[in-house]
Amino acid sequence: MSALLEVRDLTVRLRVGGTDREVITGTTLEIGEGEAMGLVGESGSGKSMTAKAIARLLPAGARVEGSVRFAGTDVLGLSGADLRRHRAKVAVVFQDPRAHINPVRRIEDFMTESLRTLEDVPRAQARTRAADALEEVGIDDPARRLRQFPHELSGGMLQRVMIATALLSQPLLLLADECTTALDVTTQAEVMAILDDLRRDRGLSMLFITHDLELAGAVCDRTSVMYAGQVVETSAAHRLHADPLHPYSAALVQARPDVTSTAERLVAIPGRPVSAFEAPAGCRFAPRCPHVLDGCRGHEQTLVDLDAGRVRCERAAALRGRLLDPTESPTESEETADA
Amino acid sequence: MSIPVPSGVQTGVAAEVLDPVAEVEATAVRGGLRRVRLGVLGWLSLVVVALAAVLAVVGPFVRPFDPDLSDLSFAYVGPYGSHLLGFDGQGRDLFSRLLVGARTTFLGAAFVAVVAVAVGSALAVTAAWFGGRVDRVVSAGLDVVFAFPGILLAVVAAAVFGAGLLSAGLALAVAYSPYVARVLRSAALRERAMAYVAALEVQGFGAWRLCLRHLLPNISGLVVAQGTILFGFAMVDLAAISFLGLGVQSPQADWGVMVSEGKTGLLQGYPMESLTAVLCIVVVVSAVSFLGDRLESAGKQAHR
Amino acid sequence: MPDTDGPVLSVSGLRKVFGTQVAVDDMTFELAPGRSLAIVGESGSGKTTVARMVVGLERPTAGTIVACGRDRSRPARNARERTLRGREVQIVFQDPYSSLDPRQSGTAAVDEVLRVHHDHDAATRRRIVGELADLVGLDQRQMDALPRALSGGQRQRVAIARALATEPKVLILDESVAALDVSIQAQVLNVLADIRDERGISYVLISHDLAVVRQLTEDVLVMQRGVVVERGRTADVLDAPQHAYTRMLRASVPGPGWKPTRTLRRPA
Amino acid sequence: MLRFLLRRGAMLVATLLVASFAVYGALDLAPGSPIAALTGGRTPSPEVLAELNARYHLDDPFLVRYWNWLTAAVTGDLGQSIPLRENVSTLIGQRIGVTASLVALTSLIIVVGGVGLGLLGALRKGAVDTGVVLVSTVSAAMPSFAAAVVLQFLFGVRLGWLPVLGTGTGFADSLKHLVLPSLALAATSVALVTRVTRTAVREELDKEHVQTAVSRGLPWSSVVRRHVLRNAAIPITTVVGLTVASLIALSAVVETAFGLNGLGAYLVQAALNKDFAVVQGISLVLVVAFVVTNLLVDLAYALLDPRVALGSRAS
Repeated sequence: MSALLEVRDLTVRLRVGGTDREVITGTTLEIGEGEAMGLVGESGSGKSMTAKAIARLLPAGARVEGSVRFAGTDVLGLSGADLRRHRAKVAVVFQDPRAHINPVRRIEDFMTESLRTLEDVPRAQARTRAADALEEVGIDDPARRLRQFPHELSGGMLQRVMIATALLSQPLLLLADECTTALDVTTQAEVMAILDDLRRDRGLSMLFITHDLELAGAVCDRTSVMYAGQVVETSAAHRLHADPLHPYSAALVQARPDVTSTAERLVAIPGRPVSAFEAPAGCRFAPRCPHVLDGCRGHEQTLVDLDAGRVRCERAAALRGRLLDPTESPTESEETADA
Repeated sequence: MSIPVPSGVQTGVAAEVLDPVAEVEATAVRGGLRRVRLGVLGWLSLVVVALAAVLAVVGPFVRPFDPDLSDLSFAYVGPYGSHLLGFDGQGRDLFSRLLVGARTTFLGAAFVAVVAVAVGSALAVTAAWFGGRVDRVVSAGLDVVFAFPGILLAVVAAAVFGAGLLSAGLALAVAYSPYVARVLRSAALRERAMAYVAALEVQGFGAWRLCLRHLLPNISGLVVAQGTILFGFAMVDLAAISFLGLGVQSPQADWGVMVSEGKTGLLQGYPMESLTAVLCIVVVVSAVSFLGDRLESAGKQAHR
Repeated sequence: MPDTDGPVLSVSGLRKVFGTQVAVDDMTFELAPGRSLAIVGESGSGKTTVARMVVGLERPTAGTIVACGRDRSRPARNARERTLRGREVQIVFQDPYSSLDPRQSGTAAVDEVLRVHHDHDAATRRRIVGELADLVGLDQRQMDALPRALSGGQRQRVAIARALATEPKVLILDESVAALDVSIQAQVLNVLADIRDERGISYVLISHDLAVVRQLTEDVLVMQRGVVVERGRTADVLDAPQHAYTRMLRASVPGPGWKPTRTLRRPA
Repeated sequence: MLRFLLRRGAMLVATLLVASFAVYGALDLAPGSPIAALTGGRTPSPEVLAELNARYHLDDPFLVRYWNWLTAAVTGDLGQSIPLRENVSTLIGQRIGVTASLVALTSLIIVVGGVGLGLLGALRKGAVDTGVVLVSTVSAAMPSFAAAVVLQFLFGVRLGWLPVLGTGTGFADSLKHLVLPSLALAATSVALVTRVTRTAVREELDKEHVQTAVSRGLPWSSVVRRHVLRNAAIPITTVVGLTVASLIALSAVVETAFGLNGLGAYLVQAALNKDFAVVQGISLVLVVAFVVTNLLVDLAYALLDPRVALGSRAS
């Protein structure tokens, strides 16, 4: 598998109220052709900003370091028509379809806009392709839907429109940013299935951003976990749940209640998730980590290979296999005061 | 009537709010008035308004000459000795008249703004709190009053009650109320829909306590902003009405009256009276509206 | 006072119609002291409307709601009745960002509730505020901070403390942990479990999240389009769902070995 | 859409009914008898008094007089001006043209100037934008009567380019006489429209659906045209409409300042002379114009925003 997307040491700072806030620090990840990569983290981890940087959609005034290479081109250096061509090859499915689709234009306009503008497809042909795409994502009576406005469709329906539209332009990479978070569970299962099917049919690569470790595990080949603007672990998706490498990944697995059994007590992580600019020196997870040693706080952790995965923790090798062991889990420490 | 909000939608909104960058920005403006950044222009505006306010109170006591003392032999004479701006068409000291004229202009506008904001916010909070039929009745009433532009209402009031500052002021206060009420009603509705209000209702808090101690204070930023904006409008409209001869009556010194009285001279090439009065109005009104804009955008952001 | 052995909350034949839409139809359930009941369903199922009717934010079209032996199907007639009801049932909402008055610290919010409900002197109120802060796991500094200085989880703890200030017998949790990050959600769920152990309070958990339901409740009602389609012990219903809709809900929850399927269709 | 029109139409009629009642009632209750104006203050003989009361229907009960006035008004008869002994409708007819052309010319200035400047400021950041903000700030602080005085002094007295008083004869001359009044009337409004346009376009640029359009690789010009401008047109149209509506009453000030023979200036004169029939008549005309303009704004809003048809008016 050759890498379609390579992100190296990506650092992003945003200007907020006159000061630079670091939101991503040295993120590194790559996605192969046809591969689905999950990007999991809590709020403030920088996972959405990573997607925005890849699609070059960062807000004005953002400062970016590092490199993003997509299909052999340097994305960060693109401008003008080249940048537009890059964006057309990277389709984004956002979390809130209602905000992300122009409310005053018909579904047909939304779906066919890029076909007609960028590829000069005639109107009738574009409409037929849009209708076919709607059928593929399981929407009945596409002709009627095309004439409707976004406010006439439900959230789940709109998200399927979004997916159908994303696939119409035949992209190489799909960026799905919390694309089922606002949906009901049954709708989520259906939309996920559609996304997964269509992606596999087309051999499309995907970066799947979510806060739900189990959802990522179900549809992705590999998963990266982000904390405070850094990737702390990348592992095979199915393994992350049963055999995590980083104490934070393990803590995420354990903190989540299980639908099949009732825990005596959940293993909560003390404190709250922080953003890159609030993070302490040294290991960023150290203040919340049950396995922390004094040495962890001394210096920045680096991402190293371990057991076919990658992990940003100097104790990872020592903790191998013990992270989920209940006898090893330290008792829940008092929640530390937030900064 | 409230419609149950689908929980899925709320999750989306909440997740967005949880975004730390958004949170940082939100905390920077929440709290409204205390955190308004004024900047150089803002401070300058504040100084201008404060100066005008002080003049409105002490103007008549610090004026160098009697503003009503007329000596026709000095008509249109320019700056002369201690008469800094010279004389108007009736030979009265222009500078003294400007100082004294601040009173009606400023206090009249303050009266209009206070009355309109008081009436408007009371209506807005009432409509938002009770909703349903009360809201519809209040809104329909406001729509009718809205059909009368301020100036028209003032003209009618002058015809009915006679020309004067009081009837003009009352007319403007009535005409402005629907504008305040509309803006504040939507703010109050948003606040009414906040979960904390529902939580306090469940606690058994009464409507008075909730409105006066929770709802109103939380939209106070917008109330003050609306008051400031209306104050600026009222200064302009009152001066315009006086200019038409339906407000403050000549020979009383008032900026609007002075613009009107000075017009004869202006057309003959003696623009001092009209232009100085215009300058006073323009400077104070710009300062007020600048402050109003700042307060409003701060209040709106605090309200996201 | 009403007897202590009977249900703390009993709802029967509850119905709510918005315009032409039936949001809740013929809902009946009882809640024993110290028990926890979950009402699960997706958006539009009517579960939140049930919660709002129970706490008195929405007036039922038909049916009765009795809490602690007192009927609350109709709006309170006077201030006394309103405050009495406030001591029976309280609610914690989903969004930790809008559920606190932005101008009030946690201490001030709890203190105000205490002043409305009791004639305690300042020292007693301070003591109670301190006890509640301990119960929900907040320190003095956090309690004295304005909501904007607190994180989502901390705000939700303040909201819980404020709800507990009236010493209610029933606490409605309307998606109260849904908007929280996973690590924070676990903290708040643990706090809720501790409170129940300590105070013997009953919970009604309104949720779409079956894992959270499993963790916190003993009994469950499954709602679909305003109607209860299945009820029973939480473990039984989740392990062996009977109704087709419940099975579909259960099958939609991601977990180890789970694959999303397109064959899921809503039963007509 | 039809239901929307019917509902708005019903609201319009109701508003006008209440407004007309208020106008008529307020002036009817005013102290001072119109007879005094007729007789010049002398006490008339009882026969003359009875004859005047009968001719002007002054003895009928209030509601009867209101009803008569209203039904006549619907047919275009607004009664008699007692001091001028002339038909109010005729008097209004002679003057409405001046006011209408003044408002029309001003509206043109507002739309072209305000929307143009606003777009310029929103889309060209930096020096151009700063210039736009500066121009709009200065003109926002110019109330129409102040602008009138300044323009009269500059272009009339100092430069002598344009006439400063009167209505003029013939098309070209009339237009020339309207230039300064329109500019004076437009000053504040241009600033308002500029600012709203600039803000609306800026806000739309920040919308998520615009981000979607950008993310699809569409050319910037097409993103701006099809998404930003199309959506910003909704608030811009609304504010332009409301601004034009507000000009109708404001024209009184400018007409007085420039000695134009229009409705507004005449209304002011009538109010000062206690010529109530004229005040009632012109007020009614102005209120109708104002309310109808507002209705048109609402219709435009509904046409531009597909969400309105469902009744959910997005703010």
